[in-house]
Amino acid sequence: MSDLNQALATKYKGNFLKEVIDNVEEGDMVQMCMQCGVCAGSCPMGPHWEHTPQKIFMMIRANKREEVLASDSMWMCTSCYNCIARCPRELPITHIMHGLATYAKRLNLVPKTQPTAKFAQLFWNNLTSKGRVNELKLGISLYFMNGFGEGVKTAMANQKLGLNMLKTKRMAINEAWGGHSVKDKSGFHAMLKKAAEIESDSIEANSK
Amino acid sequence: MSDIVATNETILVVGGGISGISAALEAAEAGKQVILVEKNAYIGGRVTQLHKYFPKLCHPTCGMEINQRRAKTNPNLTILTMAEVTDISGDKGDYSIKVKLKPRYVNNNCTACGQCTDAVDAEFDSEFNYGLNQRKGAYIAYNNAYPQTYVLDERIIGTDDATKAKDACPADAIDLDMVEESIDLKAGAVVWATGWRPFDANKIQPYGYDRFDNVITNVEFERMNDLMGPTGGKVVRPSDGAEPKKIAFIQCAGSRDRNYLKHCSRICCMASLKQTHYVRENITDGTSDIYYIDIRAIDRFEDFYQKVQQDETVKFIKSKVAFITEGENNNPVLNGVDTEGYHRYANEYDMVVLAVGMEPSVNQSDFPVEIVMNEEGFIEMDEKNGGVFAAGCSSDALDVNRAVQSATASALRAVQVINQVGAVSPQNEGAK
Amino acid sequence: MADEIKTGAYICKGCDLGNRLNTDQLEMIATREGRVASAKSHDFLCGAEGVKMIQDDLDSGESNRVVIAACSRRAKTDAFNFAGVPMSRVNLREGVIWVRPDEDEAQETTQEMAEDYVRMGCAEIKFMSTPKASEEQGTNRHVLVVGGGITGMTAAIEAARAGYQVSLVEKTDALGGTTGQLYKRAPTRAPYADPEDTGVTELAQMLEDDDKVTIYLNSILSSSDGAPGRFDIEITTGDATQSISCGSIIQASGQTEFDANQLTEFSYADAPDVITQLEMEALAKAADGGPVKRPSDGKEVQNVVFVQCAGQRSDKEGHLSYCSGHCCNTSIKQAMYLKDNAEAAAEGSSIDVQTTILFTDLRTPGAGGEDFYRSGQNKGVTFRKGSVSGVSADAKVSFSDLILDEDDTIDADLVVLATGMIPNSGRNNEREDELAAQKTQLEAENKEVPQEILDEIAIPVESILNLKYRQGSDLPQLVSGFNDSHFICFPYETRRTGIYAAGPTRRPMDTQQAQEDATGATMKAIQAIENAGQGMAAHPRAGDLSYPSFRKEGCTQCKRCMMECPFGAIGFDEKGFPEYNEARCRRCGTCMGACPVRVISFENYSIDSVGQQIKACDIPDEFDEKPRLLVLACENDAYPALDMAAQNRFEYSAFVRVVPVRCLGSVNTIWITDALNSGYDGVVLMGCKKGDDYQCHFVKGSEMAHMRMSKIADTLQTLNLEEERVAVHEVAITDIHRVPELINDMAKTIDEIGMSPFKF
Amino acid sequence: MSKEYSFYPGCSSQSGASSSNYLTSVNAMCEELDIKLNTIDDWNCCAASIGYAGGGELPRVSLSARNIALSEKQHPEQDIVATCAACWLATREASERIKESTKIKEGTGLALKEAGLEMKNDKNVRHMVEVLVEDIGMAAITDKVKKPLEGLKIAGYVGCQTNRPFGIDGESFENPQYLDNMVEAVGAEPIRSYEKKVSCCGGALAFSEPDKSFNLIKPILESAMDNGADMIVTPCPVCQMNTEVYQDKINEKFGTNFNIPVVYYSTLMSVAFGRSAADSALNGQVIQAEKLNAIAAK
Repeated sequence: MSDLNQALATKYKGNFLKEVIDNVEEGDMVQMCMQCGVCAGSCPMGPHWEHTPQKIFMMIRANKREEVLASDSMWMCTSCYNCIARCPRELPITHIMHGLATYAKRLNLVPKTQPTAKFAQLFWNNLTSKGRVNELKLGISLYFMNGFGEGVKTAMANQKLGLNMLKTKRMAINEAWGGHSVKDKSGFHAMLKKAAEIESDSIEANSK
Repeated sequence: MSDIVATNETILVVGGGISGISAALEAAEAGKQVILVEKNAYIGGRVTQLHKYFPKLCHPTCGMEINQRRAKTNPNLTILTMAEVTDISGDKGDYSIKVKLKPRYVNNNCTACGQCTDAVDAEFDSEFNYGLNQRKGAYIAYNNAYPQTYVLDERIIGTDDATKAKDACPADAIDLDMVEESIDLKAGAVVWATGWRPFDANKIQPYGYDRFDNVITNVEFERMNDLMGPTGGKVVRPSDGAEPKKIAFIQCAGSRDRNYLKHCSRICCMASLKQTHYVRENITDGTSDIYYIDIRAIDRFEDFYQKVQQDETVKFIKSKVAFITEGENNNPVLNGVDTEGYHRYANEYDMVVLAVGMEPSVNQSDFPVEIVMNEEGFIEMDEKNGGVFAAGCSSDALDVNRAVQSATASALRAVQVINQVGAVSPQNEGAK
Repeated sequence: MADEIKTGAYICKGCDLGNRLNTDQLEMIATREGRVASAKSHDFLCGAEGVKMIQDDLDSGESNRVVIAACSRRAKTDAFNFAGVPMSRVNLREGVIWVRPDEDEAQETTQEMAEDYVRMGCAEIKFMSTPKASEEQGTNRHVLVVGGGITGMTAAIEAARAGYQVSLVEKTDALGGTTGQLYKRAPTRAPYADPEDTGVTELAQMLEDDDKVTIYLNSILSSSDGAPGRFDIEITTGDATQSISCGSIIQASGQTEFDANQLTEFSYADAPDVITQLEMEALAKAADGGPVKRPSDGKEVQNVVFVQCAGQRSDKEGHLSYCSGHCCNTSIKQAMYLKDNAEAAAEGSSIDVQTTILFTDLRTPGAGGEDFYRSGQNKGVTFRKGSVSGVSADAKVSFSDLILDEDDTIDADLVVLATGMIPNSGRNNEREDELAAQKTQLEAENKEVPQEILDEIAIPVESILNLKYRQGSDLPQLVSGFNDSHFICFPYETRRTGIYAAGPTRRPMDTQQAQEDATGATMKAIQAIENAGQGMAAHPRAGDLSYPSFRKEGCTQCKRCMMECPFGAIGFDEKGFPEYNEARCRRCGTCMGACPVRVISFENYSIDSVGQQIKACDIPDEFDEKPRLLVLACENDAYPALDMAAQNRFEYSAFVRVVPVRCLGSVNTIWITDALNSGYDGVVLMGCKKGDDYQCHFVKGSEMAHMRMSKIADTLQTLNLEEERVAVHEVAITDIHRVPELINDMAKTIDEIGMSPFKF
Repeated sequence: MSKEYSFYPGCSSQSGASSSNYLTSVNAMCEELDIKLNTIDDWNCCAASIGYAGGGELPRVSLSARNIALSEKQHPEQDIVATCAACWLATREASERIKESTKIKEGTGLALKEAGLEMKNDKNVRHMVEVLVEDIGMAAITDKVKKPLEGLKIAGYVGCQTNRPFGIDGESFENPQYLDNMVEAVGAEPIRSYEKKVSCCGGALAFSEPDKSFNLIKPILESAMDNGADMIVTPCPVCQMNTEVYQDKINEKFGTNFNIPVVYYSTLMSVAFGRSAADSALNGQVIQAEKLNAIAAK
């Protein structure tokens, strides 16, 4: 992975904008930003951003590759779409943030402790294993994503919540064994494998 | 109205704002026959609703007085008010035009004595003051309106007020039997100068113009500062009539925005810079904060911008305000991020002025003849337009000076057509 | 018919005049004192019947001049419109009853007010005759265009299209000017996405093919004299000079790129790869769609930085304070050259030229501007809000990024400076005179003349027009040396009638605007020709046929009229007698106001037409306690303001008598001294704003009046009258509340200092 | 004659999942309104808007592509309808992205082939509330009301993804009215000026960043209380979950004592249409909607 990062860094030396345009989901729209900052002001997680979206777009133009990809800002996105709705230049900011996050993840540059990055990965693993989310397993893995000790604490802390969900049949213990699934699992997995391949191949290609 | 003489050597000017008047006068003063068609009951258009012009801070009425005098004394110019062009057919050099004349219910006998106004009771929102106050059902739009002839609001026709007005008139000027008529004109060329309208601020939802009393538009702010305006020149908060101290201006309210108007309206930056002068002149300890993307004080306007920058009562924040909420005492709170270094703000103000931009008045679908427009709705210069020439803000978002410049140019284009079809033309006479 | 003066006075009883005033009394005054042939009242004078009454009298010859005693001269102009008949409008409505309370105790003074105005109208009409154009005018449908750039070429073709002959004078050996040096220009039509051809070649061809157009290359305007309709022009080509005549002139002398050598911080002088926008155009032309090569070593550029506002929008010594308007679009356009060329060269491979535009405010207004900006971004041009601190000799650009709030550098291989434009506006005669005056002043005082004055005098500027006018060789300049109009509503207002500036010499602008501007200026140029042909004045007294003439026997050849004329209309003959050049004249009357011996007059506006009004007023003696105040109000702003005050029924003193004047500049001090001598207690002058932001429609009129009135103090002393008895005010047309106050203030002052002793 | 749609229920509505109660009430509501939902057989997860870390753009789009392809195969003539905001958004976005980008179109095509599927992408992807607003209409809803929810003051919490970026029936993003109209249609009193109606609850970040999210959820509850709401109604499972089940924790964190029921519009309707508490999934409320229980019991 990190050698892919190396390769891309060298390939696009001094032109991170181009790298983003070529490799990041809807990255070509980054250049359309006119730095009005309406996205920054519209984001509910605003106070927790180290770099606002508009600033990240500026950093991309300013070739701040490491800072951008290692930033945990884009992991703050709640996908509320306020930024997209208000952007005067119609930048799909939410998607670009997701895209940057994915790209950073692919290049292994995500801050180790970024909780959303971890959770998002758990979520993906969970849904892809059987084609449908298994909330119980997801919940448990979430509790334990920062290790067993942490997990037990979190689990205890959320005990009441869990019981509430069980009481109202909005959580089911039997999900722990088996649980919901698509029928055509092999087809489903083949599809995802293919899609993943196409994507990583094109990025590999761009790195050469 | 049958006494109007129009031939294929006549120039028709559509729209009696500053651009239309200028085009009409320039052509008429070059000896051409001109008919000016204006939708309102008076000529002058948007500029008559402005308090001052940038960058000289002089009064539009001043230039308008001169133009009115030029119009009064020029035998080549015919002005039709309350008139709208409904159809244009034919080609360059030979157009047939249909004009709809709305009834004014007041004839030329009117001496503008104003007794009808005193006589009627009904009141309606004043269009001239953007609904900031009410005017009577028999009225004249503003002091220096030309023609100096009153109008009866069609909504009072058939009511007691109509008869009251008629009875009150000493000049027998009120004719309640007037009806809408349509007349046919010939023209060799058409100057299209229907100008602009302020962008509808209700559409800019995050700014809550429709929800918050103390969020107003820049055109309303102009009226507030006019001594003869709806508030007698006092700047007041709509919510409680109090004088605001802390005022914010939001630039590009609807402009440069794919959700509203794609184009930059050009004038709004200078308009807000100008309005900071109003704040300083009319409000003791008033302050102005301007939220902007780029300050477009182009060419010599830059000097004006630099002067305002030196004014300690004016602050500039590079930020498109994200959204407005309402705080204590109906104070608008502006939320956003100052992008010069990332400073998040939630700033409370007494009043907010939205610098709304210009939208062309006439769109493609209601246009009476085939015309080439760009996607912003402005008329492009194009052979396909034949003898129809756009002037002023029908052609682009322009300030007054550029609008008149454009109007003068369009007048020439029209004159060229006339001189080509004309029986007696410079060509035929040749030069000395 | 004008031989025997038969004045008909017509008094209106409408609009409540009949109820508020004793109109029989007014009729009597018109006949007895005003000595009019006939005086009639009518219930509704502006109505068809009333107008017919007047017209019948005129037709039957019962009267050949009319006094209309009704409403303001600004009202009912369509009704009271008798072509060729001298007319005096007596303002009984806005001037009297609308500004007076409808109360019995006020009746007497209100009636006196009306009576005086009738007297004044009858007095004025005696000294009015129908203006007839002089013999001087000619029609010459021939437009001279100075400058063969895009502006001049456009003006020439537009004038020809309108059917006028054109002579086009260009000092270089080819048409095209600055635009001719461009590779392409910013788009002028939708979708405003790509640079477009300048069109210069086609335009030049069109001009050469047009038999109405004569082109003079390598030529200058070595002399121009005369007036609209009859300009005498000398065109010098090499050492040959030929004379032509033309009807009007368009000055399209264009602009010069700011001298980047002054920008030492950007190493322009010693860094070959730091260039100006115009030099970038040359590189692009050379590349002609291929990769652009940098000057130093011919290397294909990979990383280009554009520095906006270089030496512009700055108060630094020698820099331009203004914004040149086109540079943002120009840099976007030039960045596009590079992007498009690279694209073409590399068929979309990832080879790329990086282009960065460093700006503080990106100024791409209007529909086209914003589209073009987006298109630039879309093509991958990088925009950064930053202020550039310096450029090193090896093209390293140091700047602070205002968004990221940190310093940064770009190691560019080519740097383009957007340096902006300076107008080619010829000599600044006013400034030259100013400097010369300072110099002689200092020398007279045996003081040392400061170097900067000497330096400024030393800089030779070549004249564009070489006007032989007494008032200078070139068009007067506005701020920053532009030949612009001072008026927002009247962009083509010119202080030299029949001569119109267009293009960047008038205001910073790009090629599209320049072409629009040229078209507008052409409209004015042909209009000037048509007006001159009929002896009509140009804006703002458009159509006025009256023009100044003078009584030679009285003239002392003092040349004040020539010096004070704001429009350079007046010259003088070998004996030193004034020559008026009717077609240059704008009929403001400033000359009339200036003349110390009062020999200058217009057919319908003269020392007498006003002076006799002043004298005609009835001055009650001291013990009546009825002071008389004279107001001389500029008809352009002050008089309308008074009318509007009346519309709003704002009341003011009944002791005032208002006389409208064409411009405060036309006010001759004799009117003031006569008024004071004949017992007026106070005089108020109301004119337009003067100074840098002047509103005076005749440029210097208000200024002049203030100057003259500052000298009236001595007159007052000799009469030993208090200075307070004369007041001069700058009034705006919107001062609707203020004008009545100004009048009442004077009334109060008189109350305090007491009545004039000069009542007989 | 009943309206038919190809139905995409989504993971959270499955039995024993966090919004299974949503599906229960939707079914009751649809029966009353004569809406027939034909579930897409073998549908898969849409990856919501949090799946991005693991899956890239193409894998995520492919997930929705599969569902669309299945729908076309099974119900070729029918629009796809989702009840979950995230499902609707992800599927509609995928559908549009495939229309816009040939690169994505080709990619998903190849991927689908692996699962023996193909897609035409010619049907609309709609949210259940669109069906109610555009196809059924408020009048028709009011007609069906047997037990008007009189005396109930309800804050309509639209949230984010049912609103942005697509919006419902061209309504404004800042102050949409449709949810309030529904409340009115079933005889309850809407709070149209509810300040927080479109603000964000933190979405999936409630799991990964609970504290930050609680800061967002609190004002949503607060403003509903301040406006005197008896309960909150929402069209979105994540909104419902976040605003209801975390109230304890928020009380813990801020020392508040929120205890306000948060129900689905479908629950309101099925109660108003006279269906039982069970059919209306009132038993699915972690915080019991007592007032609704009472009405249902009548």
